[in-house]
Amino acid sequence: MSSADIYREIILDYYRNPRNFGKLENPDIVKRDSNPLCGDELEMHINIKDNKVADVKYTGKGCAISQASASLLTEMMMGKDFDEVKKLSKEDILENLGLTELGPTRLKCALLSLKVLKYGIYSYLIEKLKDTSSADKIKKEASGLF
Amino acid sequence: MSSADIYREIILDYYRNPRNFGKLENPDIVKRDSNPLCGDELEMHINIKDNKVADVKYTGKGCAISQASASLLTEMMMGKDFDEVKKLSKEDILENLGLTELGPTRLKCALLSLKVLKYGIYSYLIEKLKDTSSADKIKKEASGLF
Amino acid sequence: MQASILNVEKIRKDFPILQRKVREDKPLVYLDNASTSQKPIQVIDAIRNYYLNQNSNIHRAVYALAEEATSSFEATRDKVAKFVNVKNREEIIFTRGTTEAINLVAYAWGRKNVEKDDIIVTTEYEHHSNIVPWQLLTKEKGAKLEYIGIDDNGELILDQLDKYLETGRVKLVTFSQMSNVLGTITDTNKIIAKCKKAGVKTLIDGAQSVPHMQVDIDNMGCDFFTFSAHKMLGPTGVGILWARKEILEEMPPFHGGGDMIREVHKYETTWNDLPYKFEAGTPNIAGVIGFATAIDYLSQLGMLSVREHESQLTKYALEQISKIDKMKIYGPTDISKRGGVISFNYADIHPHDLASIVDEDGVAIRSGHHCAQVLMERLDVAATSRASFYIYNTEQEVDVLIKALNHAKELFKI
Amino acid sequence: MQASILNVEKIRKDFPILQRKVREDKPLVYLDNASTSQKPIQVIDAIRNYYLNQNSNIHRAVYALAEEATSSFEATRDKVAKFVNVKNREEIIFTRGTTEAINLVAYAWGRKNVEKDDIIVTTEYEHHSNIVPWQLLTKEKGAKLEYIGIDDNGELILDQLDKYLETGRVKLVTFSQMSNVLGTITDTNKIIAKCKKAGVKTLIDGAQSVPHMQVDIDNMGCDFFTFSAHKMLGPTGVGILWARKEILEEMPPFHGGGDMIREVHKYETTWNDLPYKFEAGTPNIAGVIGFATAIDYLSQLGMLSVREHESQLTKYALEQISKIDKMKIYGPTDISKRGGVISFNYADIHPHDLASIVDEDGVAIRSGHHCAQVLMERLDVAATSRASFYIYNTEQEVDVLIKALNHAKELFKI
Ligand SMILES: Cc1ncc(COP(=O)(O)O)c(C=O)c1O
Ligand SMILES: Cc1ncc(COP(=O)(O)O)c(C=O)c1O
Repeated sequence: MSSADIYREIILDYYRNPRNFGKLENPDIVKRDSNPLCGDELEMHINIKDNKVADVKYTGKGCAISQASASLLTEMMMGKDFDEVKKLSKEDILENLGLTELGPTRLKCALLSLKVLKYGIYSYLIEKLKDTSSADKIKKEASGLF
Repeated sequence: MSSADIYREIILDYYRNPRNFGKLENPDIVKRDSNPLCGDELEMHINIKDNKVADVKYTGKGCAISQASASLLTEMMMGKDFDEVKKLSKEDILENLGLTELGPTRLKCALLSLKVLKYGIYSYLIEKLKDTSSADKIKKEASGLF
Repeated sequence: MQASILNVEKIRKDFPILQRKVREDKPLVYLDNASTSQKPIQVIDAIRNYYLNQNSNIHRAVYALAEEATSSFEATRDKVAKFVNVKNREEIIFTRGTTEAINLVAYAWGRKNVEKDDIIVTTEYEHHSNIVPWQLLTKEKGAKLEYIGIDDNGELILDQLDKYLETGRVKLVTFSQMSNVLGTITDTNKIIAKCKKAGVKTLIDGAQSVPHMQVDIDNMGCDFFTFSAHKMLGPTGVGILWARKEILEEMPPFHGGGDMIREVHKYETTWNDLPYKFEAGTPNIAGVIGFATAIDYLSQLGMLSVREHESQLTKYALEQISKIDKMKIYGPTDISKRGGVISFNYADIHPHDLASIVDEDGVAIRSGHHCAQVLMERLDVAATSRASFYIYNTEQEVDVLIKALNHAKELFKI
Repeated sequence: MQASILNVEKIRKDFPILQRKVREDKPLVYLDNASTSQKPIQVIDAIRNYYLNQNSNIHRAVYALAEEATSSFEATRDKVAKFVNVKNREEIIFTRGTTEAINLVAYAWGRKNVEKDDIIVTTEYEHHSNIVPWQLLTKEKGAKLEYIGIDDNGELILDQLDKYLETGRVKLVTFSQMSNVLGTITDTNKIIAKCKKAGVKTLIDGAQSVPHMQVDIDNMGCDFFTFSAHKMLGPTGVGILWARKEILEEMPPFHGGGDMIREVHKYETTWNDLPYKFEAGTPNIAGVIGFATAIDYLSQLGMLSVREHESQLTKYALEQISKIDKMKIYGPTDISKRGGVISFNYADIHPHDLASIVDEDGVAIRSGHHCAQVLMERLDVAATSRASFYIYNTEQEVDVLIKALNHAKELFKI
């Protein structure tokens, strides 16, 4: 897709006015990752209460696509129950950002936040919930994102 | 040159009936070397008396060209005074073997014995005669052979 | 003369060099395939096409060329994985060749895992690249290098392996799946089974096997596997290291530099995911991309057919060569136990002389120690001559070799 | 618009890829030369010609092809030596690239010579390949890695070097002759003089300098020098390590395998002469042979003219880019102190977005950390955009870049 299609209001708005930017004080989930190809960085903080996402924040630096996607993802998660969050997919994000047919390199920008989220859930399942079976599924999904 | 030209009586004779094959008991000069490309090996023993080559022997394994050249070189040296031996050249050997325009690989076979001789003289000059100036010249010559 | 299972006439048209004349007017008879194979025009064109249309560095940039080059490069990884039956593409690491692949294991895995008095077991018929790295490592660590010997048929004496394994100190058993001198095909399954039982890791040097027979790494059960593109129709400067993901993840990196890092800070650095962790610096991009086409070419022929063609040709060559008086042939006589490599010595003619003489008839054979001096010592010879075959060789070419050997006979008055 | 000292129009005809259209219908404007250069048809044909006519393994066999391939391969060594003014051809070692060359030094020289509490000094503007190998080495040895900082003009603060040298514990000072991000040309002579006085060895990363300016290694007085073929019109997968003979002779080998040995026995092995001692295994023969043609091409143009052309173009580009509002340009402003590399950041547009946007106009620039994350930290940016020039670039192409930057301005509503 052309730049004119990619850099529409929605991406620029999320890039310049990031929602949920920052850190949580006592997060249940903290996950950080970076894209080795370009150096984009992202750290996500999540609080889970009553099996729901009670709060979520992120910090990071990177291109408009990666930051907008992180920002939007936090919005999409907020208040969702844990099972719904587990199911958030690549397609959900891309659709909400209005992105189709990104080249492979830019696709990685768009999916870094989802990768961080999936690995965050994975750690949470393993460490807090001692749930290895569905954790493995999530891990596989996460590693398939890049 | 063609094989028919290379493998004439002279080379085959020296190959099958090597002169001065063997070792000396208390040699003044002992030098060993091998051709890393093909594995040919050569060890040369020399006795110097009154500034002349009193005796010389060699052992080794390798192709007809390398062995014939070693064998012939020992004959060429025998009885020569030390300065004459120092001056023995690539051209002397090739001419005596009747070899012209060898390819670069086979040339190394033909010159292994001369290389061993030169390094042998070099060590002798340095260790026994403490003569570094003409030793350096010989060393340079030797390293230029391969 | 038997018809080959391959359409050799058609294949030969893809290899322009086979039309070449050498030594003025002799058609080239190329019988040094164990050293390096010739390349079909498809591979040559793939390299050219990369430089003409796609040339760019990979992995990092976002512009059009870089995306194209990256996807061609990574597509090769998938093809390689499929060709040798590896499920996890990230286990395929590009190196310069088998030699670098083995050294990578010796440095990155070996220095971490091998300790004083440990044992590494290799064999008497290894190529130098599967001996010297282990000499260097065992020397550094105060460990020991041991050899599985060979019998007079050129096969490994596997009882010796049992003896080493019993010590409980063996860390790695490393061996080639096919000897580059004797052609012996190693009983890989048996060795791996023994090592697995003993909890010992195995490295297979597939430099001679992958080009010539079907190889199924995932089902083999080894831990490391290496091979070179240039021996299987591919470009020079490309090789493969395969290792299990769990092992690669535990291994420290080898070369430091671009592409292998996740984040570099002044005093500490984190590593990229597999396989990139082991691929520092700009790789041989053109070579890797050309290699994909070589794999396509072999896949189209089918590796079973390649093996069948070579077996047939080797059988014919063995028959013809052994008819010559005063000829000594090395390696297994059973054709099912050997690949298309024949080493021999003819009377008292030194292999170099023999190779020079047959070269005059346009025949390219190898002479020397074939980077296997330990084997030469075992065979008690200074050198051998070696003819080795590939998909484009014919029985007629074997006949040219035989004729050339006859010239040698005359010149040396045998 | 000034006429270039080079006949750029003629040169462009030698680079078929420059005729290519990208993103459907945009002529390619290739401005990522610091990453890798394009290749002239002469180089592409040299590689092709090798595979079509000479393909064979080198150094070992006696037949015709092998002799031809060996002599082409070794002729490249002579050409490389002459191009960077090295008298002793055996000091030229072929590697895969700069990264491998530096790692070779870190492993073979470093592990022998660097001890606990020793210091290795690098700089804040190094490429990862001149940082990570030293992190690995110093960590293994309990030694320290120190950095020469840069000032706000993007030049090294050499006083810091004095401070390190005073400790008496510095074993090596390693730095690039030209920064791949800032374009800064290092004051090589001054650093070497300081190090020589202190009896400290120096390694120069010439990956960015050798392609773009005249380099005279013998007269420079450094101890190690490295560069890559692919950044100077040559093939991928070929690099050079140069080091003084005395140092190479003292160094243990790096990779073990074929070609680097003199005699292999079961438990001990002796090494081949230089340079082969450091060239184990089948090298990238086609790549090395193609590199000779790249050197011929550059030699014909003359490196002084290459530098002059790039300086002129860089001056023009700096002028044009700095006219844009909210543009931040990094590196020295004095054109005599910089090569043809311009890094910049435009308003709040992230470099990746910028590179994507200009790509739509066919312009290939690099964005990201350029394998120089330590420098990014120092500049306090996540990334930069980078345009870098070579012999075939023109002022018209700079104009296309400027126009594309204007599209970005519109899209991001700057
Ligand atoms: C059995 C074997 N192992 C290793 C090698 C080394 O391969 P390369 O030179 O491609 O690194 C060879 C080929 O020369 C070989 O035949
Ligand atoms: C200054 C510098 N050093 C080292 C390198 C690494 O070179 P290569 O990737 O060819 O090994 C590069 C290029 O990427 C560079 O610009």
